[in-house]
Amino acid sequence: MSNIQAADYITVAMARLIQDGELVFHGVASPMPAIAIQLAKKLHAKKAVYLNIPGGVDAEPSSFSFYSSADPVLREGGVSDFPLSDIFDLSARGALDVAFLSGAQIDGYGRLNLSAIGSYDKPKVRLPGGAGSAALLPTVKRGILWKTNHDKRSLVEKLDIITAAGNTEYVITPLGIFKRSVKDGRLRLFAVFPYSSVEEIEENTGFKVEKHEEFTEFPPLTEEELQLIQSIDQDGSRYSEFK
Amino acid sequence: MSNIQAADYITVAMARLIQDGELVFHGVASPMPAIAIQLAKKLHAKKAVYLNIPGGVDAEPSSFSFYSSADPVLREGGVSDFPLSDIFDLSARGALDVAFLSGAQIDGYGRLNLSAIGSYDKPKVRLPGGAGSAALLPTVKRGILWKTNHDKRSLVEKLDIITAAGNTEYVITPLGIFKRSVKDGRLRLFAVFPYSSVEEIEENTGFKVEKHEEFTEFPPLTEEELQLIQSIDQDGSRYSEFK
Amino acid sequence: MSKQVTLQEAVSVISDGALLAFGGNALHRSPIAFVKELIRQGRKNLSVIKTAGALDVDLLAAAKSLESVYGGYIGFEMLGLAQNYRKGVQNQEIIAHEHACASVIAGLRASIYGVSFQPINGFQGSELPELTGQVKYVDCPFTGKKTAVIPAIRPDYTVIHVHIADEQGNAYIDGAVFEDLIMVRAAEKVIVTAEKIISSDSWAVRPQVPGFLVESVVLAEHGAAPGSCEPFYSVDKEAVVNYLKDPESYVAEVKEDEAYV
Amino acid sequence: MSKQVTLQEAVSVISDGALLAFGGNALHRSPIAFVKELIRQGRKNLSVIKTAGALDVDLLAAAKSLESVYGGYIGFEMLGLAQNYRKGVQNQEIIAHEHACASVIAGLRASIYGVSFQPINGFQGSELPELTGQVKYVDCPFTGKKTAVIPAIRPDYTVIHVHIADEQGNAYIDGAVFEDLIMVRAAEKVIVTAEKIISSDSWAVRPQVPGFLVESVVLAEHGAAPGSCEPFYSVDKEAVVNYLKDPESYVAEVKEDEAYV
Repeated sequence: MSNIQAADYITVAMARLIQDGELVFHGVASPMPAIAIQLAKKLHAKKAVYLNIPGGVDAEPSSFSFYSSADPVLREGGVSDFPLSDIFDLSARGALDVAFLSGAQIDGYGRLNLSAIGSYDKPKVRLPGGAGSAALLPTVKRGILWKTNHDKRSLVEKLDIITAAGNTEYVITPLGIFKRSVKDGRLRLFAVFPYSSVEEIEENTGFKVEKHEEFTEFPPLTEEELQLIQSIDQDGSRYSEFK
Repeated sequence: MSNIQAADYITVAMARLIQDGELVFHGVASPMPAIAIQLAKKLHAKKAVYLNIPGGVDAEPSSFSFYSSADPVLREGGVSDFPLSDIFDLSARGALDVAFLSGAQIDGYGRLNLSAIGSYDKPKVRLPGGAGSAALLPTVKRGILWKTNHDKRSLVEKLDIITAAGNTEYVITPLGIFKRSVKDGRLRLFAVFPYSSVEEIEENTGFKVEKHEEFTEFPPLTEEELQLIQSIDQDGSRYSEFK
Repeated sequence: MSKQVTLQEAVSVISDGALLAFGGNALHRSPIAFVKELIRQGRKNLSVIKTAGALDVDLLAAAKSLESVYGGYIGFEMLGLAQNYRKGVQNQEIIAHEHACASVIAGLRASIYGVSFQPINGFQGSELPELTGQVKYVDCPFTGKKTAVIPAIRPDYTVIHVHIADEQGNAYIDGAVFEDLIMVRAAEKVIVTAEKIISSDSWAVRPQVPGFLVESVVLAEHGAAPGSCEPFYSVDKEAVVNYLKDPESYVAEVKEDEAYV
Repeated sequence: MSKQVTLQEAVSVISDGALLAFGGNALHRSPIAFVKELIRQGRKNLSVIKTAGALDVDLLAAAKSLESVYGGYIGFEMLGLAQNYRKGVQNQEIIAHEHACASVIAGLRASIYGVSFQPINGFQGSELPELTGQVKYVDCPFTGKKTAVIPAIRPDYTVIHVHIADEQGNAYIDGAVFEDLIMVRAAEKVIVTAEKIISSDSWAVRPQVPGFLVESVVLAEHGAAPGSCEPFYSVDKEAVVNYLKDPESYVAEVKEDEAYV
């Protein structure tokens, strides 16, 4: 698998998970969610509402930054404003449908760590911090997490610090998609990208991999999806998280 | 004393109490404070900041309503906005200098009743309610109260209901001005309008009238004040509280 | 996909007993057309949230549609008391949940923030907390300070009247916003009545209310009259004074009117 | 009566150990000119409040001017970690008071509202409350519900960079306001740096910040660079990458620069 292929799969997988009419938010450092929301709005989720840090509502940006997902360009084409503080409030009162979030570590319950590797007070690595996730993940209806790498250091049995927990529904990685089970709240394997395998995922996951009861074949990216994604993100901002 | 004379005296007395640079607010049903603030800003308090319900900052209205002090005309001439919710917050954090407030009844501690005559649950007369006063009076630096009548039913020893209490500094009536004493928090007579007398005030006040340690002669209205007040309020909105 | 409906349709979703917040302040930019249609449709036992109310609240009182009011001030300012509201409270037909205007805002904020209470700095020395039950106290866990708190106030519907809206619910207020934007965020659902409805792609100004918060939009020209919707129109003082003189006749006329479609 | 001062004068009022909130978000519209002048003047032991910080916070860390940070995210997004901040925390020279961005806002709101704490719906299942001490719990007196609360966060100064200001402190932000208006209201005092300063009687737009909240105004063209101040200028990516490669040289250059007057 190339990074390019992974980025496209992750982005399309994100888009396919957005349902029509949903209120959808992404925060900082989220190039793939930003593209995915535009893609979903051009396909099956035309009435989804796009919310972001600069506060534009339903922006249709002409381009996407390679270094920031808080860029004011993300207000382009929007008619009205809904600033970040309002988005947090929306989630807190149970009215935000989807938040795209990530973590340095994600555990088998879909909890995340963006605080530190090691201990909080004497960290081996101080991480940037969970941004809005400690407030959003427990209150948003559907948390969709992603990782740009799929390995045992990132997908762990035990987090060094639990920065945020709550309503994680999916975790998308370069290899496939986990979905949380309603039964016990554990992540289970929901789909495998065509270029990967259950075995590869098992080998590279720090928590026990079991198949989700809804395990499904992930349909290959369609021509339409690939063309649209390319026209939305002509410069390739969706690849910018991959070094 | 005519009502016209009383309204002019009350308005000028209010204006004289505003200090330069202060942040000054009035709410609903406050024609005299609205004019007084304009007057003060043309005389000794050019840097006072005028705040009101429609949210205009430092408006210079071309006219004043006879029936409302929440009229959007009170934004005229202002450069920026500071809505009512912001004004309450300003007071709550100790940064509002002056609020003009009134009550159906005012007691000897400068507390007010705008809730009901009789009991709260079974009122003889349901009054409009204290508007912002229960939140403003304890938090504003200087509460300036006024009454359009001066009688024993309005200035009482005991309120039927204590709607609001706190930082009342002055109470202005058609007959003169009370100021609260730092010693015991009681209202004491601070000034008598030239057309009235200490005796008239004593006879018409429901609580015991004593002279304030700063008791002072109230200087007659000046030509300048009268001319300015007339040019600010050509239609006579300041008389509209007098029936 | 248009959210535009008639006034009758918009009002038809309001149940008897609903808790409604009305935008505007005093006689200004209140959703009077909406209130009149509530009366025409015979809605009962409504509760109203308002910082400073006037004709909106008193009309519902006069029409016997009002059960309770969460408000800081209900009156006609220099024009006098809200006589129908006043009588209703005195006759114990209407409950006055008296608030400071600031505490109405605090309760709405709790609703916005998804919490059940909001601290407020106020009410020291006031008897309203014990008389109304709308204010309680908690000790701040950081400072130990005893702090007044207001329960969340969550309107079933917030109804605001604006200058311009589009079919998607985006709404623009020209000038004084009063407490409208707070009420919009605090509500379960939002209905917008508007003087003008324009196409969504023809905005020349930035609407303050994003359409996704709004359930339905109604074209209601002169929808705040006889109150003001400045700069489009001022208070019709004569009509308000006539109402105050003879509210029964005014309500009877409201009931006979055809709502605009 | 003008509030306009030079950048040096504006920064000179900031004490060592001050608690500062910076407007903007990530690499956008942060008061970088102000931060650079703080470094030139050798300010020490500063604490910074920010929802999502980047160059502003990391520069102060690189210059050893930083004592602690109240923030939700400190990093350069797709460009990588904030290395100087990170090392400072790892070496226990800087305290990370980690917040959710939403809880920074909650703490600022408590300050705005004149109360010592703010309830928030969040942090369920997170270890941050016990690790940071920035979140405690109270029982709601109306519902009995255990509720997370955040202590008031009151900046000594909020510093924002805007597009246009006037000498009286009225300030206009073109486009994304981020958390600036909340930070302005929450602060003890406010300093505005601006791309342009215009005459108070020549406003063609409505400034969001009323001048009476502002202590001083500074003309600072390109005052957010190398971050963005859209639509005036975008992020100077090369300059940011150069900073990340060699922050020591960058800080040395800052110290050698003459501040603009």
